[in-house]
Amino acid sequence: DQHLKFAPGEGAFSWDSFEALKSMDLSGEEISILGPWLGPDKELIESVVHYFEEATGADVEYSGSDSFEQQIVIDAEAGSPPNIAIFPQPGLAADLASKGLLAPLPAETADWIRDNYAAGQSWVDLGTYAGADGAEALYGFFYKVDVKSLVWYVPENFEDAGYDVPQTMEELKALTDQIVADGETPWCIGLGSGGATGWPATDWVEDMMLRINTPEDYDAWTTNELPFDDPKVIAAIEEFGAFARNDDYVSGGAGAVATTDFRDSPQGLFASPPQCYMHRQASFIPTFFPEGTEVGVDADFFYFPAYAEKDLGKPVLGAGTVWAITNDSKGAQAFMEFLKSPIAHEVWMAQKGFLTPHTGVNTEVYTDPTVAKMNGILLNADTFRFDGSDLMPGAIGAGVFWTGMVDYAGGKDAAEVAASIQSTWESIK
Amino acid sequence: MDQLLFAVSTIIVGVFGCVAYFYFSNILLDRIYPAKGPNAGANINKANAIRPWLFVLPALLVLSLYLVYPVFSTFFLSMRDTRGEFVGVDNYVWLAGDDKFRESLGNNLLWLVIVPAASTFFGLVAAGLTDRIKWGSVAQSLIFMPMAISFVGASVIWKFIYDYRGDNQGEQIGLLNAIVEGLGGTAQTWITMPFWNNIFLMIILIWIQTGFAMVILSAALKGISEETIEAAYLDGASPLQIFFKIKIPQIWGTIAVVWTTITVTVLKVFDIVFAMTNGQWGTQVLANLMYDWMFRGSPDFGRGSAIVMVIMVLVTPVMIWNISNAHKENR
Amino acid sequence: MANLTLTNVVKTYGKVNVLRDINLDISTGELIVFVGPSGCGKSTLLRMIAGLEKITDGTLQIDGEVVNDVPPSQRGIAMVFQSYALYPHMTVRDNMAFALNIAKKPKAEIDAAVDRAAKALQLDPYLDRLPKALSGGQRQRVAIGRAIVRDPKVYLFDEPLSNLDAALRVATRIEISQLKEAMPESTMIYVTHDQVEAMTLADRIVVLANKGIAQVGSPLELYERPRTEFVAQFIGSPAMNLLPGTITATGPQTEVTLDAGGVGRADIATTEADMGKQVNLGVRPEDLVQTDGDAIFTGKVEIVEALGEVTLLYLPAKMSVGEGADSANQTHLLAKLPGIHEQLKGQTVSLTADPSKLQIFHDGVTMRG
Amino acid sequence: MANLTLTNVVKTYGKVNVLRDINLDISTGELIVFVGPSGCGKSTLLRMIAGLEKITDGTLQIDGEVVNDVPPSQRGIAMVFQSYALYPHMTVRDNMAFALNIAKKPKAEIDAAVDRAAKALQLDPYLDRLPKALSGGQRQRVAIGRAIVRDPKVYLFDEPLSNLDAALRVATRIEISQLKEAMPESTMIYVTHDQVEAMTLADRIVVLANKGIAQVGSPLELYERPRTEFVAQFIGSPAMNLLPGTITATGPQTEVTLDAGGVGRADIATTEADMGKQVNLGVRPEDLVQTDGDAIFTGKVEIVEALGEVTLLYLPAKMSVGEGADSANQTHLLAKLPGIHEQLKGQTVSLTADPSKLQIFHDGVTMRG
Amino acid sequence: MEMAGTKSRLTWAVNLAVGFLVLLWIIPTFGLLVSSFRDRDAISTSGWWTALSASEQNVIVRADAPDNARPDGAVWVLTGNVFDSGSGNVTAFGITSREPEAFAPGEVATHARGHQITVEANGDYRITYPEEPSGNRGQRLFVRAESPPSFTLDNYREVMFAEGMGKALLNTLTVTIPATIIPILVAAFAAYALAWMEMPGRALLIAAIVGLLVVPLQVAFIPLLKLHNNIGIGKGYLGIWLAHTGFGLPLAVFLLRNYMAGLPGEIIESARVDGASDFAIFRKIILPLSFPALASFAIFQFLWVWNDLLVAKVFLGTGEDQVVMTGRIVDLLGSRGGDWEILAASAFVSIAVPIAVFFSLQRYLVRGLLAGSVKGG
Ligand SMILES: Nc1ncnc2c1ncn2[C@@H]1O[C@H](COP(=O)(O)OP(=O)(O)OP(=O)(O)O)[C@@H](O)[C@H]1O
Ligand SMILES: Nc1ncnc2c1ncn2[C@@H]1O[C@H](COP(=O)(O)OP(=O)(O)OP(=O)(O)O)[C@@H](O)[C@H]1O
Ligand SMILES: [Mg+2]
Ligand SMILES: [Mg+2]
Repeated sequence: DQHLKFAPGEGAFSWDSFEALKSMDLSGEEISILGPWLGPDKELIESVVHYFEEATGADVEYSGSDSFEQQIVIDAEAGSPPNIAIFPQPGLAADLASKGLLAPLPAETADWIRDNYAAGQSWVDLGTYAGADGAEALYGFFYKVDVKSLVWYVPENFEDAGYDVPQTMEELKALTDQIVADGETPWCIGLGSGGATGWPATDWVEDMMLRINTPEDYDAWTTNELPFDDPKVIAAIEEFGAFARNDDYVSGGAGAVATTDFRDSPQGLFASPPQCYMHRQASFIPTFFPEGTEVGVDADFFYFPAYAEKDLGKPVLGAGTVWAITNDSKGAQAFMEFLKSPIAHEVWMAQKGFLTPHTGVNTEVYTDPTVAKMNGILLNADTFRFDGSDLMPGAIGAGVFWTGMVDYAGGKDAAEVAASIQSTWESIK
Repeated sequence: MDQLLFAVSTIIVGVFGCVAYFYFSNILLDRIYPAKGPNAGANINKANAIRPWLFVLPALLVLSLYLVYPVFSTFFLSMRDTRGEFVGVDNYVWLAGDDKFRESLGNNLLWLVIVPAASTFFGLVAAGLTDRIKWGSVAQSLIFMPMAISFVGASVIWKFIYDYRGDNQGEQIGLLNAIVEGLGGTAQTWITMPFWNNIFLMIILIWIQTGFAMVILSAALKGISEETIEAAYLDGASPLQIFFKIKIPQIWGTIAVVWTTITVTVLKVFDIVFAMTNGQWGTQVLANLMYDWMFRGSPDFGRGSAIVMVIMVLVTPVMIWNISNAHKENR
Repeated sequence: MANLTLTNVVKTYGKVNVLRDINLDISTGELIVFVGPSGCGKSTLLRMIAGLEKITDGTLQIDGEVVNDVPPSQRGIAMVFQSYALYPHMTVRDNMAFALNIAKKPKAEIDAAVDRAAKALQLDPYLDRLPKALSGGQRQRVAIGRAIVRDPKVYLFDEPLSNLDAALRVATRIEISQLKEAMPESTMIYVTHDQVEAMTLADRIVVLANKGIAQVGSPLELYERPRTEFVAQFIGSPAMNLLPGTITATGPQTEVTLDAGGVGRADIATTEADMGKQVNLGVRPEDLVQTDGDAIFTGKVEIVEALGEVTLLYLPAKMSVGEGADSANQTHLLAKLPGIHEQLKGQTVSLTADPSKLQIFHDGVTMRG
Repeated sequence: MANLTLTNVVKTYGKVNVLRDINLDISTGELIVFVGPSGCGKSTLLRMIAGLEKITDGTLQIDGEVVNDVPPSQRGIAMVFQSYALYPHMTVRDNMAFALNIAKKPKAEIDAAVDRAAKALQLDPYLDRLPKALSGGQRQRVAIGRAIVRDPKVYLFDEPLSNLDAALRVATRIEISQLKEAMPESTMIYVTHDQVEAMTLADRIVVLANKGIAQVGSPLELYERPRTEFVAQFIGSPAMNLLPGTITATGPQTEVTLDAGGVGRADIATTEADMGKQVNLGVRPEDLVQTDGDAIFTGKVEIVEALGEVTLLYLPAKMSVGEGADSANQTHLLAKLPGIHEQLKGQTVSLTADPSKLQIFHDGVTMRG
Repeated sequence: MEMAGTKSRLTWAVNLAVGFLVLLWIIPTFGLLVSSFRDRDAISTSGWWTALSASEQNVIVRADAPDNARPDGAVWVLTGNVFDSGSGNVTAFGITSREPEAFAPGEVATHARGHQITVEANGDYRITYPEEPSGNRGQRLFVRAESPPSFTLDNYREVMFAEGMGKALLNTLTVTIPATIIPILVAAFAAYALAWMEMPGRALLIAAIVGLLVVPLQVAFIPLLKLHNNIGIGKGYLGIWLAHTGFGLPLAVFLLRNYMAGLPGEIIESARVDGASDFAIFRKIILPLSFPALASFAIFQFLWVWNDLLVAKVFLGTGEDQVVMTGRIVDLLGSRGGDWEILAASAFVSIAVPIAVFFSLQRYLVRGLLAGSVKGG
């Protein structure tokens, strides 16, 4: 059909899964999907959706919103939600589930995930919430994940200066000092993000949590079993501070960290002369590289390494979007079913910026070697952990954690910040 | 094309429906209480007692449905927790002890003092001055422009003013820092400067609201009887004196309206703080705090609603002032 | 302290020409009254002198200096507006004190000036009221007070007394008169519709008509020697009767035989050449007296209006219709007899007048040298 | 078509009492004129009749029905406002047609009515102008025209002629007079400051003073038999002279010996009991004539005002100061002599008057039965 | 007013003052305007004011791929120009990120790998390889260059010709026009009653309406949408009109009442005596005379609705035929919203209509509307 990006039957796609979809006849069925993706991302999700429409005859309407959180809450509370919502954070989905605003997925889905997703159980856990009656059930289905433990750099700059990609945290710190010693600035860090200012710092802290504490501590932390003001957490915050609060380490000095927009901060890598040599950010960031930048050549990334001495393996921090049914219908159920099919993943994989834990997909469709490389990081991970702030209650993970980090970057004491976050957490229990 | 047709026809139906209501309800009233016959006098009085209500009815209906009812539901929500269970005044108790709330309250009071005063002042000056010159209407539309720029646009605009670049982050792209550096100073992170960052945020709202004040005040200035101004000229008053002693007192009522409106806008100000700092660095305000609790992450309508109730209590003095004004006018 | 000279002054609003070619000299200390039909441009002329209205063409000089472009406040004038123009937000006291406050006069002086004016205008009880709580007349008095408390070189009054009752009008008129006398240096220009005001106050009267000046002169001059029929009829109330006729005898005294049959003899010198000319004989209602002898006009009294001290008689007649005439004396001859004469209604009376008081107009212009 | 009855009507603004206890009967077809000093409540009374102002107390009946609470539009009245109250956004034509349009009269009828009124008021050239482009007098005429085009039961005029020139004023007065005659059924209430208007138009005059009605009567009644000094002085211009004196002879004719020495004899019957009473002798300026014999007053002429047909003489004298007096005749005796008498200035003249024209007031009230 | 002698130094001062004020107010917007003609990289690396004149900048250009080198005698040569547009002026160049300005134009730099590079002042570069090179990535050249101001219309192209923008404009108009007119009508009647009609509790009502000005919209969304869903309006135009009407009414009533109360009472009384009903007075006297107030409110309501995104998102559906322009524009921005160049361009695209509305309604903010109606202060 005119919409289909890749002609059925051609290439390495799992076309059989596409053909299988045709058994469903959903002509006349309308399915509305609300998600946070806009612009190019919207086009990408739509390109996937077209295959579902083509196969089943359903009419799917995806709409993106820059204020997704607000809108889904209003729509769900008011009783006119879309059929399916795509939550960027599991926290909000859990919240809606507890108010009875989500429809549980069929019981067999959990099993399917366990079988078909790498580390399936953890994805099931992340998508399982308590409903209005308190009973736990699987509500959320993860589709499209991001890797966050990445450090971006310009290979030619490293080459010019004679630096090597560090393999351990110790090497990374040594390299950092080396760059300073060479009279240059190692890092670009920007926490600015308008109304969400501060969130990039939470990723840093989470990555550090995983690098100095056990995964169990991390899990406990996200549920507040390990209090926020525990020395372990404070240590992680200070690890972040070791980079961000050192005037020599960050471009513009520590004072600029909080106000520099995260979208502007990678620009320093590409300046002449370079303003910095490294930038820790998730897999989406190339969108904000200068126009024409070719990832893999002009810029590249390496795994944000772990301490060799700590023996915590190679932890990877990631995130993903949770799909949930907010307004049950035959079409909605069918669409969730579609998300299980390899073709739903491959179509996006074949374009850009899509990682998936789905083990049944044909990774040959990746046209972008860097994405393949990211998948490599994902696969090499000894530990995969979901973004902690997304798991915390909204008031923390999308509230005081952000603001606390901004305060910390601004010079406040880590213990003080942690204590104040903890006290808010307690107030909402 | 279909939609154009639909749009046009709905516009016509909507607007005419509105007019028809007023027209026919009036006629109906006159039918019910005809101004003729044996008890014409009584009828007329009854009709006259009812008629004002006919006029305000649609407004009252819409208002109570779209504003009063939400206010009440907000009030009830403010006494519930996230699970919807009744918790009495717990949310208010929590509020009283919350640092962010205290900070917001303090900031809001600051906003309430500075923004309405400054916007009204600049609006008045702009209205007064542009009134006297040939290219006044062009000048007015330029000053008015910020009002017309969508909010997303405005937030970018001010990024280009307040942006800060550290030592080796390349040249400044924020105008303010470029000027400061041009004058030999050191660049500042304006939006994190304690206390002053509040002022920098207020400047944005002042920049926007001045256009509002200007348009309303300009209309009022134009309504002033010209002969009184001529008389004042003859009395030897300078243009400045005329402005302050003749024009301003005559539009005092309108100034009060503008002031009130901006005050209320300030209480609701949210977008600016949200987009520029999200209330960090000590710039939190009530409306943004409310938004945080209402829609961030996992919504807590109870607390959000409690904050809304506080905002509404804050407006009470303004309301009382308006009541007394309306009384005075009606003698 | 100021003399004014208007030279070829013209005023147009867009395309509407309102005044054309006004030439006028007003000397220091004069009190000039502008009269003329409603809408003839009196207010406009006043406003141009004040500087409130641009002068379209021509020049205005004050004390020999061209002031066309001098702003109003620099001209040293005070003006009483026809529509009051009170400051609605100020009390009566503040309205009157405004100009002095602006001039930064000492408070005591201001209070004294305001109190004096308020007393004279009987405004003392209202000093603390706002204009909207005043009656029409009271407002007008405040407007006058505002001019009085200042001490300008030139006063401009636009119908200042039109809303006052008779007693107060006389009082205020006299107040203005005394003001004038107390300040012989200040020049005053005064617009009025009131004959008595015009006659009693004016040093000279300017009659405006037809976008221009019809005649300038002292009140008596205008009354006794009107140059045109228009002025003759406009000055004096009721207006002068104009009776069409033909000159039947010339010489130092001229005889006019009226179309209606009567004969009038006027102390106006004419020459042979004027013989037989079609003219109008002008006679003021108040100059007519009942006679048994030679009558200018004989007719039946149709209407009698007894005004107390005088009685107006209306006698149907074929009159010459002048521009300045009342509609009444376009169809009736009017006579104004002292005393009460209600009994004359329906009777036929013969009327004559002193030859010295008659006027003769040819083509609308007086035949008096 | 309508008679009005006011019973104990009272008006207060807040605490300010403006009118108290007004009782008045106006019959169908009457033309009543309200006169009184500025601010005495004339406009207020008119506005209450129109229904624009709440009646604080008392009742107003139109055709026997209490209408205190009937809205203005239902009372069948037309009103000319003292302050014009034109619709600023409508042309003159639309202003005048407004009421008829509201009443959904056919277009032709409206046009005819407007054109007729415009012609009568000489407004035809301005029909398409907005009020702001009109002169003061033109605006006032539009306001009148607006009332005229309608055909109301009751006309209320608040100083309708105050901005018109003499000629137009007479013309409009006569227009109103004719209007009245053409519609003998319609009742008119008319506020004016103009003596002539009051005297010529009124069937009855209501003199308001001191928040109440001082006297009601026909014009001549008020002129000839004023009940109080106030009315005596208020009606007639210049005001009546009031000379203090003592009754020195009683009977059908009463003799008053003035404090200043003169003697006046009035055709007023008194009894012995009145002997020696302190009274004021009232004599109108126009009733004074020069005499060689017994003089009421002899004095030196200080000021002479020649008005053309008459001359005003001012003689310094100790006068009785009445409420309605001009400030002039609180210090001077005024005489109004027919003709021009400028030569009298500085001369001593003796003045007397006809006994039938003199008034005697005791405690401010007439002694006439 | 056409007063004599008004041309004076004062007029100058006023002109200057207005000029200054306008400048102050316009500079931020002007920055946005300039930015809307720049590309994103330029925006985030240099101040907008630098775009107005030629400026010296350090840039990195990639030379042609070594694969394209041609043999020239014993060596292999690669030539080209560092400027896309072909014009510019190089003041220094370098070949490593460490020393980006090491060489003056014309000097020869020798790369660690052995090849030699030279860049001329006009931007021409020449790379000579001792032996045949290979690779498809060219050498990075660090150039300090004076580049002329460069502007692009791409941003506007992207905004204006984005898919569905025309439809969205229509949708926006469908929302905006009734949502502007209906509240004006409803408010005008109410304002008249509150200003000129006798009714008990008037002052209280006025105050209550003023009080409602403060209600934050966000609290109204859920109950109202619930209401709409319950009574069957659901999401759609009717709902959004009503919503905008409700949200706009307090300000409208407040503004209009205040204005109407200031009209001269005699005019209204006169109309009353002329037999006009309240409806007729409203229509024929109050409405025309309130035009300045109506126009000002119309401007504000129009703007607010036009620029609104939130209310539209909540009360309108997401279908093609209900997405408004602001929604479409937000669509153009990536999910993380960093496309300032698009924001800037779209701000100016969407400002056009409001400014036109402002201009056309500004005519009604006229002077002397009441002139000649009454006399007296
Ligand atoms: N709103 C008000 N509050 C208090 N007093 C008022 C108010 N309006 C009028 N007055 C007073 O009531 C009195 C009567 O006013 P009104 O306008 O009826 O006088 P008037 O007889 O028409 O006078 P004029 O001939 O000057 O027009 C005046 O003294 C005036 O000051
Ligand atoms: N803005 C204007 N545009 C056009 N014509 C105007 C304007 N203002 C006044 N006029 C006309 O100019 C003429 C003179 O007006 P002006 O006010 O000077 O008359 P006036 O002599 O004062 O009359 P009145 O005695 O009635 O006050 C009038 O015919 C009037 O209609
Ligand atoms: Mg005039
Ligand atoms: Mg009055």
